[in-house]
Amino acid sequence: MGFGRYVTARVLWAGVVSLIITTITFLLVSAAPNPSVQEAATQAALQGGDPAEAAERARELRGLDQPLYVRYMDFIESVYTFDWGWSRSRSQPVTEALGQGLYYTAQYSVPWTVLTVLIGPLVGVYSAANMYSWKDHAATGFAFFGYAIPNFFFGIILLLIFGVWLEVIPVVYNTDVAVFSAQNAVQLSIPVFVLVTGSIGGIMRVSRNESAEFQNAEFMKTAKAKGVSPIRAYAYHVMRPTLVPLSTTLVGQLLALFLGSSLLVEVVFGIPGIGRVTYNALIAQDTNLLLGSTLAFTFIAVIGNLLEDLVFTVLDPRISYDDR
Amino acid sequence: MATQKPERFDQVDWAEISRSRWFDLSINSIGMLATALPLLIVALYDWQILDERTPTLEPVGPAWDVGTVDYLFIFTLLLFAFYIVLPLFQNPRRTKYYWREFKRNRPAVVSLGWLAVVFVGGIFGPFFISAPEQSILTGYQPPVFLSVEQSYVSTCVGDIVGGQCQGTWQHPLGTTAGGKDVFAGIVHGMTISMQIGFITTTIVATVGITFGTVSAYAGGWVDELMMRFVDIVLSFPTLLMFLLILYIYGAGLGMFILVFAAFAWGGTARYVRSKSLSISEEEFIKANRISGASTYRVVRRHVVPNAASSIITQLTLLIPGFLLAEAQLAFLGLGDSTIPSWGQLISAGRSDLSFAPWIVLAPGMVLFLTILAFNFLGDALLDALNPEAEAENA
Amino acid sequence: MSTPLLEVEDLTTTFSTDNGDLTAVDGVGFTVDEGETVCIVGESGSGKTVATESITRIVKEPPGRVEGTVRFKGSDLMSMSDEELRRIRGNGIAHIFQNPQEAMNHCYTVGWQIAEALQIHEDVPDEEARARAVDLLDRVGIANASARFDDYPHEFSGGQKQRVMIAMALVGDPDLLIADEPTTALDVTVQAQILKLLDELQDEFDMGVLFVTHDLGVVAQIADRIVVMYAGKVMERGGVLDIFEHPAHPYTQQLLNCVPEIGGNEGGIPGTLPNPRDPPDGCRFAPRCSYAEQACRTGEQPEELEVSPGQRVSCIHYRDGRDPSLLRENAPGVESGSNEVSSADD
Amino acid sequence: MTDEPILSVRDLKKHYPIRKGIFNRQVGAAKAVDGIGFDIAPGETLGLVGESGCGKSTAASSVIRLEEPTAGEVVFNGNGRGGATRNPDGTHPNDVTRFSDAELKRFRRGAQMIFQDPASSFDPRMTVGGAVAEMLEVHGMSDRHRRRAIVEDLLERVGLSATDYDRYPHEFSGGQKQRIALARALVLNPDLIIADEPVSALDVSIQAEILSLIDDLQTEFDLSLLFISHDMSVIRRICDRVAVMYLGEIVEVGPTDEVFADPQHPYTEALLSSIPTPDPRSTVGGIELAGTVPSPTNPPSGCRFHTRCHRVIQPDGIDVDQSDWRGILNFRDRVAAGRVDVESIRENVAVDGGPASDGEVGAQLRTEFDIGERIGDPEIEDTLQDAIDRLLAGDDEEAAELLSDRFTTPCAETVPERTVHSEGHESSCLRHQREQAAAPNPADD
Repeated sequence: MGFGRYVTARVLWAGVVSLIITTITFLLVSAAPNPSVQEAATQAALQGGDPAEAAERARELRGLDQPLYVRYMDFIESVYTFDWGWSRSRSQPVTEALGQGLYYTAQYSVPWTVLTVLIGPLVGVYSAANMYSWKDHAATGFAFFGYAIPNFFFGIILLLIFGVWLEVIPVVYNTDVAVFSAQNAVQLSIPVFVLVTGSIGGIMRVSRNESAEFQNAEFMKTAKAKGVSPIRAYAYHVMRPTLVPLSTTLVGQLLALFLGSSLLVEVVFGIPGIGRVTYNALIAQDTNLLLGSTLAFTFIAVIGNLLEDLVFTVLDPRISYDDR
Repeated sequence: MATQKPERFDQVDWAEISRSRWFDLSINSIGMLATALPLLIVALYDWQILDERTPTLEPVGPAWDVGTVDYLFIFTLLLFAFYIVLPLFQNPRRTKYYWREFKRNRPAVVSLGWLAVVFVGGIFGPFFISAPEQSILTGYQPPVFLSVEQSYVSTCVGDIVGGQCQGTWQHPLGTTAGGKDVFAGIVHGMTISMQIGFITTTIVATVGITFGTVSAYAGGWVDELMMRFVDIVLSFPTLLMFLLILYIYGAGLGMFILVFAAFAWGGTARYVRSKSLSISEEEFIKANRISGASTYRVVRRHVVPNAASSIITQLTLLIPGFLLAEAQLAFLGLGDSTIPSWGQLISAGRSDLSFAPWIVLAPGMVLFLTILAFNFLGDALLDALNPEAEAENA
Repeated sequence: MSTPLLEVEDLTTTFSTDNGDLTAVDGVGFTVDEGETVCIVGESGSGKTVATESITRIVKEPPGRVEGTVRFKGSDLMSMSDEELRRIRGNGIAHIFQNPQEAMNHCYTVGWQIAEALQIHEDVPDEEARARAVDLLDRVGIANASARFDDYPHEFSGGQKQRVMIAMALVGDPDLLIADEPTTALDVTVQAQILKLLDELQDEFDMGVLFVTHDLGVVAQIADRIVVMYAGKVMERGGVLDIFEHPAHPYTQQLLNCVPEIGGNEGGIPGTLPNPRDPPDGCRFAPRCSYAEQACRTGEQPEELEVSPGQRVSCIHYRDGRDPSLLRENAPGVESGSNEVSSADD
Repeated sequence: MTDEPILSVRDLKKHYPIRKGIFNRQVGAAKAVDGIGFDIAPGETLGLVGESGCGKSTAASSVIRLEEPTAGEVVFNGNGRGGATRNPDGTHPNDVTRFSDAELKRFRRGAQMIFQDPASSFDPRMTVGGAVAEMLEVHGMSDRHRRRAIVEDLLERVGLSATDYDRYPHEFSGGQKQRIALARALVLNPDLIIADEPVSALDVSIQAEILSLIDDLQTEFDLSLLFISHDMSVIRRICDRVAVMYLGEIVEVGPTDEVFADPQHPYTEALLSSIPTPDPRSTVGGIELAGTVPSPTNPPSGCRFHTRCHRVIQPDGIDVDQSDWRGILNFRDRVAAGRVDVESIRENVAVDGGPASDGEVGAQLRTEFDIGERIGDPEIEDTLQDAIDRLLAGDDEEAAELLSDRFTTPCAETVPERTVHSEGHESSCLRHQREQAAAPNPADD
């Protein structure tokens, strides 16, 4: 089986996973009483009408009188055609609202991801190369600090210091500045810093432990016996194999952080990104929008896992595509 | 007697040794049964017979209404006592060795000390320190040795020196806007954190280990299916799903624990499976199977103990994630508002950060330290429990 | 007398560990001449691998610490800077290892790894490096070499991997090849192939070979001279015929006796290797030696004495005026060799 | 004592299915063990020898049912099962492959196994005494003091002390662990022990110790042994009889002395000659076996050894030098597989100035395949030269066709049967089969 077929199989599988998660979402939603139906019933009761009849009408209006499987098919169809409905609270289509959120989320997520991927493995390998020295301890200490301090708590403290006391960044994110401006860079620097500190720790630990194993491997002895210089040995012989196990955790760790922290960081710093959209939808009881953002995060997670699998097979020459 | 005429293996009459016999229980299992059964009876009594409003222990005195989470917590504590703590006492030589290895990592020893404080505080604290109570008049009391401008405080418990309200030992860590004592809040938060930690860990370990070993030993189609299922579990955006459930049905601490544990065991299952497969290649497993031991016995006596060190490490590193998630939700105002968790405290002080930072900082630091301690502990356990390192060093 | 290709004197390698220092190699000395094969023989844990890796200091430093004198073609390797030493490694002295699977980086093609060995030392364009690597792969008996250049190590069988390792070692045209148990992990039939290949290549490239093994059969087939190591010390060294036909040291005698084709030592050598962290006083072998006297158990390892031309042994029983005939009785080669030895001894 | 063997293996097969694709279709099978048979008499030691990958370890685990054999019969007459007769339907009541779970558990007391790697033979988290005693526990001995007494006594008998009971595996050396492994195998008082490379991970001085311990124990407890090793010198030392395996089949079996002194199968011969003799005066010059063991997924037809055999038979009408014949066959196979790279040979030859002529390349090809410059038989020479020319002209397929049409060997077509050389000494080689068919009285041997 060639690489092409392997990729196809993985992509198909990702499709299946997304379908299953979507189905569970559908079941969760359809098993619960619909708040808008109840609302209509209450409304009718208050206005002296027949609540049961009003509820029936509301149900009919939303197609809830249809059998479950018809509703399911409709739901699936609209999910995969990106017909995600109307956001009541924002008075715009859900996809549009999410798109706008994504625009702001991307502004800090891209630099955050790039910095993490670049710095994490480097610090890890450096730390392993100087194992048990003060450099290693310093790097490890930093990693643990970043790992352990809750992002939102760290964010609040930094916001208190830099926003309230020193007043170098605005307390609430300013959406009026241009994307590529110094001002935007300044106001995003703290959230990016918070996220990078949080994510780099895990990556660094993994690359430190893995590369520690590889730097004691037999092939390092061979390299040394060939006359390879230490720097070249680390750059080629340690770094490259370290990337293989790292690739299996890298995407996962970033994703976990993304799903959890983007919400918090956006709420703390007042960034109107996709996390905040979700939060507002929850507060405003906007079912369509909440469902939409749940699906959006789900798809991001599925695609992330898919990428992780593919990157792993590309990096490790020993994996044959027949294996899975 | 045995020294006079040592029994020899070639004189054993195997026909005589009866094959059917009582399953002989270890002292640990006996202890576990002896304590868990009464607990179950009390729980059933509480659930089936007592009406909902009567606190469970009213007949005997204290007005403590034991909830589902509490029952689970006590049960997991029993498991912990009989299957982790007791074996350490039963095998002092091994324990001493572990301790020697563990001691080399000083941050981990400090971490263990801190976690012991949280553990003891979480279990016994609530019996000595009553739950923080609302008292608007004594809001914004500063912590001891600190002071706050008089204008923020309606009634200052301590002295007022130069327009500054001084902190007192009555509220060593100050109070919130609502006058709740922060220290008492932190102690009661320890209970919540311990409950989250212990119950999720037990669920994750039980499901993960069972799933992993069954998958490894079933093989073929079953294995394939089970692992694909794990894939799906792992791809689930847990926090989002919880938000959805919260939105639709509403959710308390119990639901939180259930949902997060239900989606966290995937990694453990995967790990246990791969470990079982690699261990079953080891010659001592082959030797055991040739002895006629059943698969259950091999798994119970050899596979799980050998995978235990990594499982324990992995679980230690999972707990901080749960604590963090709870704090995050509480901070967003989406947590269980009926429980005095650290996240609730942080969230309560958020708007008063500029003049009363202790409300956020104190529980925030405690949370930070606890997560840090779990990480250090996990790291040190990985080294201390590693059997390969044992073989090299001892 | 011309300078030997490699001269090792008083080589000592110490590792610092959590449980104290561990001297793996303790004052070892031997020489390798041009075009000659010298075998280091010993049981596992005798320090033979560490000794060879200390020559070019590819042991990990720290925790390792290498002391003593190592001269390669007259120049002192111990006083060289890392930079200078790297020019010797792979170029003047090449290594092959016991486990070719582990000794190659699984992330790179074999061709890449051979070319790397070349391009580190010579400024060679990629095409030429490739051509030379393919040539060598062909020479070491890899069929269809130009296509296999781009294969990864895991796509080769064990014997083929060792061939690739040999190609990698030869790419710098070394004067000395250090082969650390290169055939131990292989089947006898493949071992025979590899030994034959090494023999051919040794003539072709005019290399000295330092061969580490515990297999006395292999030693008998390939060695010109032998160094017998025990617990970090050299017990005896000499020509292959001397060692096999009149082994002088009790350890060598007992070791040979354990080989079914030679001796009738049914029970092996009683006792175990001493703890390297706390070696015994006197002769390292004394605790397991049936001829040990009180004098064997005090002081340092006995000095090396020449018992026949080129054969040196570290055993007090050969000191002046002492009659070693007692020891000779048990020597495996006693029928054919005892007379010659005692005459040479005088 | 009856003549009944304690273990009798007939036509044992173990095939590992190879599955592919999402539907796990079986696309083939690795025939790790493909129809072997042997007997072990009470108190006897049978050696099983061969290169790695020949299936000897798989054979062992199939015999003891650590793995389920694909087919065949393993009759075990130990454990007081002696004297059983076959059932009317032809099955044997003592056939291990048909044992029920309860019977299998009883069989476990009759046959035990020791393994190669002392490092992984024991659970690192269990005391060695506990590991040995666990065997007794599994079989229902619930009295822990009794278990301890038995194990302590046994530890002393394998050369350790009773106080070692409470120590952990990492506190022992490799040789000591192998002693404990012996104790564990012995503790259920079996009649048969299968030893899978028990000394190959040990130093030569410790090997001798363990081998003599095995010898002593065997005599003391009247054990039968199936001893698996790749090391011929170990086999020679401990075994009464030896079976040589190649690619899932037994090619030769016989009394150890006889097989070593007078190997009948070319593979045994080659195997014996590739052992380096510990005598510096002996000359190297054994039979070199080229290449590696073929894949068991797709073993060669006929005699499985014919692709590497130095005595491969020439068909009627061909009579050339044997080494030329081997070279021609190798050349044929490589051309057929499309693995002769004429261009790279041309380049290599061309290094010494100017493009290489076809003659030079042809000569180089012959050298590479050890084919003489001219072959005695002119007709063969012509065919070969013709094939080389075509190959050089780029007609790879035609060359392959020509070679495979003309050069065939009976070894690739006929599966050799067992030939008896003397009492108990048998081999499967077509040469002997032919010789015996030609000879009027085979019993003369």
